[in-house]
Amino acid sequence: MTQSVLSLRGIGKRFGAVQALTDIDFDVRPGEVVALVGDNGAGKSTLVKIISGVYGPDAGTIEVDGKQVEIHGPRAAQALGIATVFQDLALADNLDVVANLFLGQETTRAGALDEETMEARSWELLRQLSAKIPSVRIPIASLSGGQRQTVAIARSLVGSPKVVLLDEPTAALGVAQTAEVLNLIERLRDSGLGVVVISHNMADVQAVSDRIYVLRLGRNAAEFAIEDVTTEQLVAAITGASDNVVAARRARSTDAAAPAASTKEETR
Amino acid sequence: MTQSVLSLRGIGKRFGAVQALTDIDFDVRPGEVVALVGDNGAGKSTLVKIISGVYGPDAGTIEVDGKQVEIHGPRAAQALGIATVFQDLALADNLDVVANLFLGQETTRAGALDEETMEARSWELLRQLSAKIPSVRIPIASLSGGQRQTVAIARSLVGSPKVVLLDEPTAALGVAQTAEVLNLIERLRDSGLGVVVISHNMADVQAVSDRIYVLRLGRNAAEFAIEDVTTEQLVAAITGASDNVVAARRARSTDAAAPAASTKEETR
Amino acid sequence: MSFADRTDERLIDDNSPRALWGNLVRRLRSGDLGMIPVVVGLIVIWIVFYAMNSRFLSSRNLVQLSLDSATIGMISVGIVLVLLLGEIDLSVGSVSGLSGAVLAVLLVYLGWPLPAAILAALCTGLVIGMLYGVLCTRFGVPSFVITLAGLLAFLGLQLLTLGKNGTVNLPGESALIAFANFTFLPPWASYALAVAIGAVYFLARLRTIRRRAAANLSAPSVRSAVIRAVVLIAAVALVAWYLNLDRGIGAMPLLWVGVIIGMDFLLRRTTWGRHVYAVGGNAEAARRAGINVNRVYISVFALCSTFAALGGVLAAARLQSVSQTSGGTDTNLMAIAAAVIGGTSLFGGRGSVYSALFGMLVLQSITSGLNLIGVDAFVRYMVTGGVLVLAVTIDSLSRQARKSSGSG
Amino acid sequence: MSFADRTDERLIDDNSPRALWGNLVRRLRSGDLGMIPVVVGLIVIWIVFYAMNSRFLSSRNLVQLSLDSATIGMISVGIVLVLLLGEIDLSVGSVSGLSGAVLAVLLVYLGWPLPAAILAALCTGLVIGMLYGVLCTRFGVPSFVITLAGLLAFLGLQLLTLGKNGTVNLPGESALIAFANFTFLPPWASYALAVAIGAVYFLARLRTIRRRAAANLSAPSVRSAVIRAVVLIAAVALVAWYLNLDRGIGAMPLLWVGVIIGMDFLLRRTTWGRHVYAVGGNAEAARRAGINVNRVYISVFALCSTFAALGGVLAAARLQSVSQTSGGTDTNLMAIAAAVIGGTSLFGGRGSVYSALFGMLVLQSITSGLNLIGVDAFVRYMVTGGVLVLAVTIDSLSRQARKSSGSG
Amino acid sequence: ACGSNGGGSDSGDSGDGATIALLLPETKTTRYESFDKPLFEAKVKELCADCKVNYLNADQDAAKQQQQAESALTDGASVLVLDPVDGKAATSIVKSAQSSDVPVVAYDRFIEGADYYISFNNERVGEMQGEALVEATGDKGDILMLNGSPTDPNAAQFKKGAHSVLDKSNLNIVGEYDNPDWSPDNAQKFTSSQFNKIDPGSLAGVYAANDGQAGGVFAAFRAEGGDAVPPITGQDAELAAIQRIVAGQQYMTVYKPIKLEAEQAAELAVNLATGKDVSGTSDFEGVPSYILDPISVTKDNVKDTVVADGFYQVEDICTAEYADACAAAGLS
Ligand SMILES: Nc1ncnc2c1ncn2[C@@H]1O[C@H](COP(=O)(O)OP(=O)(O)OP(=O)(O)O)[C@@H](O)[C@H]1O
Ligand SMILES: Nc1ncnc2c1ncn2[C@@H]1O[C@H](COP(=O)(O)OP(=O)(O)OP(=O)(O)O)[C@@H](O)[C@H]1O
Ligand SMILES: [Mg+2]
Ligand SMILES: [Mg+2]
Repeated sequence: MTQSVLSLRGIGKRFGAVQALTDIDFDVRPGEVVALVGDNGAGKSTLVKIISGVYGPDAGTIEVDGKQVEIHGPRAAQALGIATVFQDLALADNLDVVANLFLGQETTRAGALDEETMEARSWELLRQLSAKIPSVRIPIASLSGGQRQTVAIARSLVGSPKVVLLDEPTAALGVAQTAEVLNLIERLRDSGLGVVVISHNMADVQAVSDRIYVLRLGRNAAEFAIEDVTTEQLVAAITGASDNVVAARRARSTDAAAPAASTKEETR
Repeated sequence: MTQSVLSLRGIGKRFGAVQALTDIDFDVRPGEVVALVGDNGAGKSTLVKIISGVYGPDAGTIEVDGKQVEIHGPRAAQALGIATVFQDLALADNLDVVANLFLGQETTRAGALDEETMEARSWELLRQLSAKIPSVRIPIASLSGGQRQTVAIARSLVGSPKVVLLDEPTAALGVAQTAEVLNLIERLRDSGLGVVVISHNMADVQAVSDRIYVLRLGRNAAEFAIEDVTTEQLVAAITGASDNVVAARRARSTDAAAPAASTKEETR
Repeated sequence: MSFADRTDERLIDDNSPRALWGNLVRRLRSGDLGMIPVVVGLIVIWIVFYAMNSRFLSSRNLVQLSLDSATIGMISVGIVLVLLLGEIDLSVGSVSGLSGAVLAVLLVYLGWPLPAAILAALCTGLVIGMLYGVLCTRFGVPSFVITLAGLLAFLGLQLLTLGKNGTVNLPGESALIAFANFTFLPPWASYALAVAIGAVYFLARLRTIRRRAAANLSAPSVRSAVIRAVVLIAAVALVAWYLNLDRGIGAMPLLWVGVIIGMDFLLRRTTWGRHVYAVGGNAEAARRAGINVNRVYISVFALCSTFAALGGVLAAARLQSVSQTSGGTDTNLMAIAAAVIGGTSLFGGRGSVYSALFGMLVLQSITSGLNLIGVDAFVRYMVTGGVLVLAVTIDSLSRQARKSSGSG
Repeated sequence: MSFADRTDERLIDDNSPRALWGNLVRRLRSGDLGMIPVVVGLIVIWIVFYAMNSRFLSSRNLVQLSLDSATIGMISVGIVLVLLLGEIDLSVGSVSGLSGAVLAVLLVYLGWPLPAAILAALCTGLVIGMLYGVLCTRFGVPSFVITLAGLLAFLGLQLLTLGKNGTVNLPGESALIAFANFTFLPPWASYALAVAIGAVYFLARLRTIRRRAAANLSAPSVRSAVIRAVVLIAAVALVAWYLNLDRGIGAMPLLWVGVIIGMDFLLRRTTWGRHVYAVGGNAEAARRAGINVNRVYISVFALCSTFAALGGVLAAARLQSVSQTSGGTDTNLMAIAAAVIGGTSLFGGRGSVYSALFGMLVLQSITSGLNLIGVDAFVRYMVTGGVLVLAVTIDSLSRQARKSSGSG
Repeated sequence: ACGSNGGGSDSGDSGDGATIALLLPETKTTRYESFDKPLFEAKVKELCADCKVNYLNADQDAAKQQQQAESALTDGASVLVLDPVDGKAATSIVKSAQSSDVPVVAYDRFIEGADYYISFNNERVGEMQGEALVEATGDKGDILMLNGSPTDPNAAQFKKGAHSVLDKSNLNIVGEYDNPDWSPDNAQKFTSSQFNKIDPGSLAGVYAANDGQAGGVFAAFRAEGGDAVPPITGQDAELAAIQRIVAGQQYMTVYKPIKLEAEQAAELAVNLATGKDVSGTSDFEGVPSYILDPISVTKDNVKDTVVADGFYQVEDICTAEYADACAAAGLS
């Protein structure tokens, strides 16, 4: 078994009166896609923000490539090779698509911004993700939700990271774009990066990940290898009960609409 | 066939150099769930914003209950019985959950805000949606993505609308919360409201809707009754081609992982 | 744990008395303290000046401080409102000067009765504020520019109103002057006031506790309400006692603090106040929620200018005259600075009217302390600047702690 | 339609000459006009004053206007930078006064050579700005408060520096005074300048066109570049010709406009400028993108104070003396107002340094026009306020049109 | 209820001498901080070694001055020497002080009801400026008039005094300007803008209410390139103005022998504080007064006035820049 590229031990985080994370352990190995699932407010995004240096943890240690590190801010995380797509996207609304894509990693020529190269490269990146963006010279504020998300994902491809953290990358994406992002994740894995994906879509999670961590109410609730878990087991681990509302809906709908079932799989 | 509660004809909207919507027709009847699907940037949210008075249309007419109306702003839309959950949520970050839930429709007692009643009712609404929100007295800014979305959806239940527009209501929601929202949509339909749902999740769309409109690049691309459409047809209508990336992925994965298929259906 | 709002297992239950202390320490460390840092800054300033001149904390000087703070402090209340919307009003100085001029001219030259003259002065402010609100909402002119224009235009109008003779002295025996300078609560009334405040506080809290319990929500204990009410009464009574050693609690400061308490109630406990915060936090969200944003704007600007006019009337009363300099010099800057120093954000949606109270006290304490010490102008400027930075740094450091602990 | 950026079928292709006109009309109607509304406001003001006194548009008065605008206009350039971050600097007046005082004292009392004295004056500004930046980023004190404190502290320092004699006259034959008052471009140089500007513009544009074509991106036609360059040359030459009827293009206004063009380049075409806009638009996003936000803050505050210091040096040169009033009165307000009137947002991330140019010209035109007409003080104040509102309303109405058409 | 409790009267704690409060109006002209205050303090020290002077400056803000007066009373001042921002409004300060049995000396500007008054007459200053201008121009031609701030009550008095002379003369005022905050900058801009209407060479003279503005006016003339300037008036005898006068760049300034005024005030204040008798006053509008005469300073009498009084040293005036002019004017 290869060494973890990222490894967390005993991470804890408190916000005011809420203990958001308690004693979290988490490992990512190179060439592996790790899914992080859990109910709303389980603490997934908080964990991602701790890894990417947005928050400092209250407790616990972080190791990158086996060396213990302190991540003092997003710059430090980037220097360690951690690229992140945040759930709230973190784009500058007043800048255009090109400026956002290359923010902090601008291409220059003789000291001045090389707009042409950046624009041409933007179109390439966006086309890779099947983005339907009419112009890259309009401010991000005027893009649709999915377009913004595509830009945020494309951002993470601009540098050369070791670990990519994707916090609900496909939430606002259309069917084609989702499929492209799943393809992208597989490409990243194949090129030896560690990938962490957060998603509420069990089909997507099961389609791309190698290992799944489940968080519940800020604690490690379960860890599964992809081979030996079913959707039911996952949902039960997330909600903390096997007789949950999802199971109830499924029971009802399979009664009613059994024939269509097999065609819907993996299309979100 | 009952009269449409909401009916659009020939709607067009231009933003700068982009023709976002061209000649859109759209109808919703009472007691009906209409799904609006389309690729990213197809113009779905723009259409919703036109109906809810956020933007004025450049062309076309809107009828509510058979009477032609001009919707001059969100207040006017609300007065016409149109409640909306926006994709960008539109919550006031500095206010707490209770304040956001009742914004514009506060409960008062002798002129002063009746905080206790509002708070108790908030817990009720949130529990209905299986929200995992630790406290309703913290500012919205400190909630997780899914928690915020749940609050936005709960907002639309305060009040008594005729039509409810839900713009990607389940994008950030966990599996249990998604199931609750689908249940909610069914309850709204059963009580005779017109419901418009936008979603990129074909499984969800097919599970709850009666009719499906497909937008492509700002135009009406297709309209289906739920009975006579398959996922493949929908995806083809959205992407504009039947040999799309989604179909390609599916082909690959069914080759590889055929056995697990039937268990994943309808869990996102 | 049967309360509706206490079901989440991640919530740290902090109702035990021991936890209360731990909670306070945690809040101190995380900076989640509301007004406390400003108050600490104020106390530090007081101690320093006391060390340099013990008369600084004499009853007489504190009474003086309360009288001096009330005029611009009243203007600052309006500024807080405007800042809550994320707007600004640069013209409060001119508006206060103009309303003072209107008052003086009506009273002295035209012989109007006092109440009518005061009303006219306040209406001047009201009309100006509504004009701002309309310009701001209908034409979308940024408030910075309209009120800058107002600053100039109403200064012109003030000069015009005062006419060639300039300074107008108000009649010395006027009730207004007596109100601003010589009217103080008699000692018994001040203690009665303390008890009344405590009682109102207790009853309001008791009612909340009852109603929360009825709605199956967690509620603080009645005991804690009793303790808080008693502490409140004691604090107010102590202040009253100390001020009573000199002239006592002045009518004008009392009006000021009363207005602040009243505005705080309006902002926190009424629909209008809720809407002000909502518009300031996210105007588009407020609009989509069906709030009449224009009405909120107009009402806030109208209130702000009216408070400016009221401040102008009080300033005229206190100075017993109105001149071309009334409302000039630093009035604008002081009024805005008080609100900001007190912790109200310039970007809207965050703050409280109490910032006008504490911010003004900070500014006025510095001025008063330096007056007592008596230094050269350049030293005075430099020290004022330095003390200001220090006082606000305490606040900012605690805010920063809050931010890095993720709760802001 | 083989260009990478022209593949979306919803894009309305507007390269045909006929569409260009339609496009302009649409832009006019939708208000997507950048600086045009301010310029229109300026033209309206000019026409009105011209109607009242035809000397207003005489070469002589325009030369005067250019000289009068340059000093505070230079300060306003720095203000634009700070506003782009969403911060403010209230102390530019004091800083300019202080740097003027440093200059004068070093030059006159201590007999330093001119370049050394100027350098020391600018360094004063630089150090102050870095101090602000550090306080702002390390302690998180709001810039409104630090710079308010600076306003006072550096005024104190200015008084201290000038010492007991107050006003210092600069040596009359100093090169600095000559630069600010008597140095004008000779006619041939002004026309050469026009051609040079046009040529640089054309070459830059040509290079962009070539590079875009090489990157398979749509590019404007070379013809359009030629037309624009010719129009530019003609416009600059026309201005030069008209000003040459009097003294010509002054060195100081030229420096000012040069600085503006240079800063505009830095802001739009360098990494640093990009980061300034990013931090102003969304500081948290910028931080998460790995931008060193603190460094951006410090550099911007340092630049702002340095421009303030430069403005102070120019003001001293123009007035040929420095006194306690230097940098006082309305300097702060004028500098900030110019930026805001020119269209830079107070909330960060939106605006351009050209707003300092046009905003200052608007303000200075009003002052100059009223000086020519010669009116009573109160009329002056009222008219200034009124004209200001009018000028900005034109801008705001067009912005509003843009908003309601959904493109803002 | 006001005077009844003894906040002010617990001042005389044993041993300490009396406190004298000196309240001055502003910091933008040098005279207050550079001359009035130090001269006053020195004289007090000389007359009464334990007396303490509490110096306060109101930055041109009447409300602030009122607060400062109250602070001074709190601090136990036994005399207020008050140079009011607004003489008319200051009556309320006088009343407040008198109700605490603290006498008020109106310093430099008149206050109705004050116990004593020491001053140069403001209107007289304006008159002297006007008279000098009439004389220098030979009573004919066009002049500009730059008054003080429209928001400064004292500026109105200078303006009134000047008009009383100029309106009767044959001079023709072609442009008049009330300068906000007395700013030299604005003075320069206004003057330059007038050159659109009037050739700078054809102006007979300029009335500038104070030296700061005179400096701005001069800068405007010099920016026109010509070294010839018409007569410009001034006030305050600032060092920069004296230098300009020596160099022929300004015609006159009004010098108030501040030393006399400040020392007289110090003596009076010490007498009042220590309960000694006061004598030698004349009556001015019912107030016992010491009225001093301002002096018009031109190139001819620089030596006999500001230099002779020790107001400025010759070295101060005759910096390298002005050495030649000084020599020509007989200053060395
Ligand atoms: N800045 C903050 N201040 C206070 N509480 C916070 C803050 N950020 C997160 N929380 C709380 O921490 C908990 C975990 O939030 P987090 O965003 O990590 O959830 P999540 O697992 O990403 O949920 P989702 O699936 O909805 O995105 C939530 O209860 C949230 O209210
Ligand atoms: N305010 C605006 N200004 C300019 N263009 C806009 C604006 N709003 C939307 N658009 C453009 O209109 C098109 C449609 O956007 P819309 O938000 O309606 O898409 P959508 O169908 O909701 O997409 P998604 O699935 O990603 O939410 C997009 O190309 C977008 O760039
Ligand atoms: Mg999350
Ligand atoms: Mg959308």
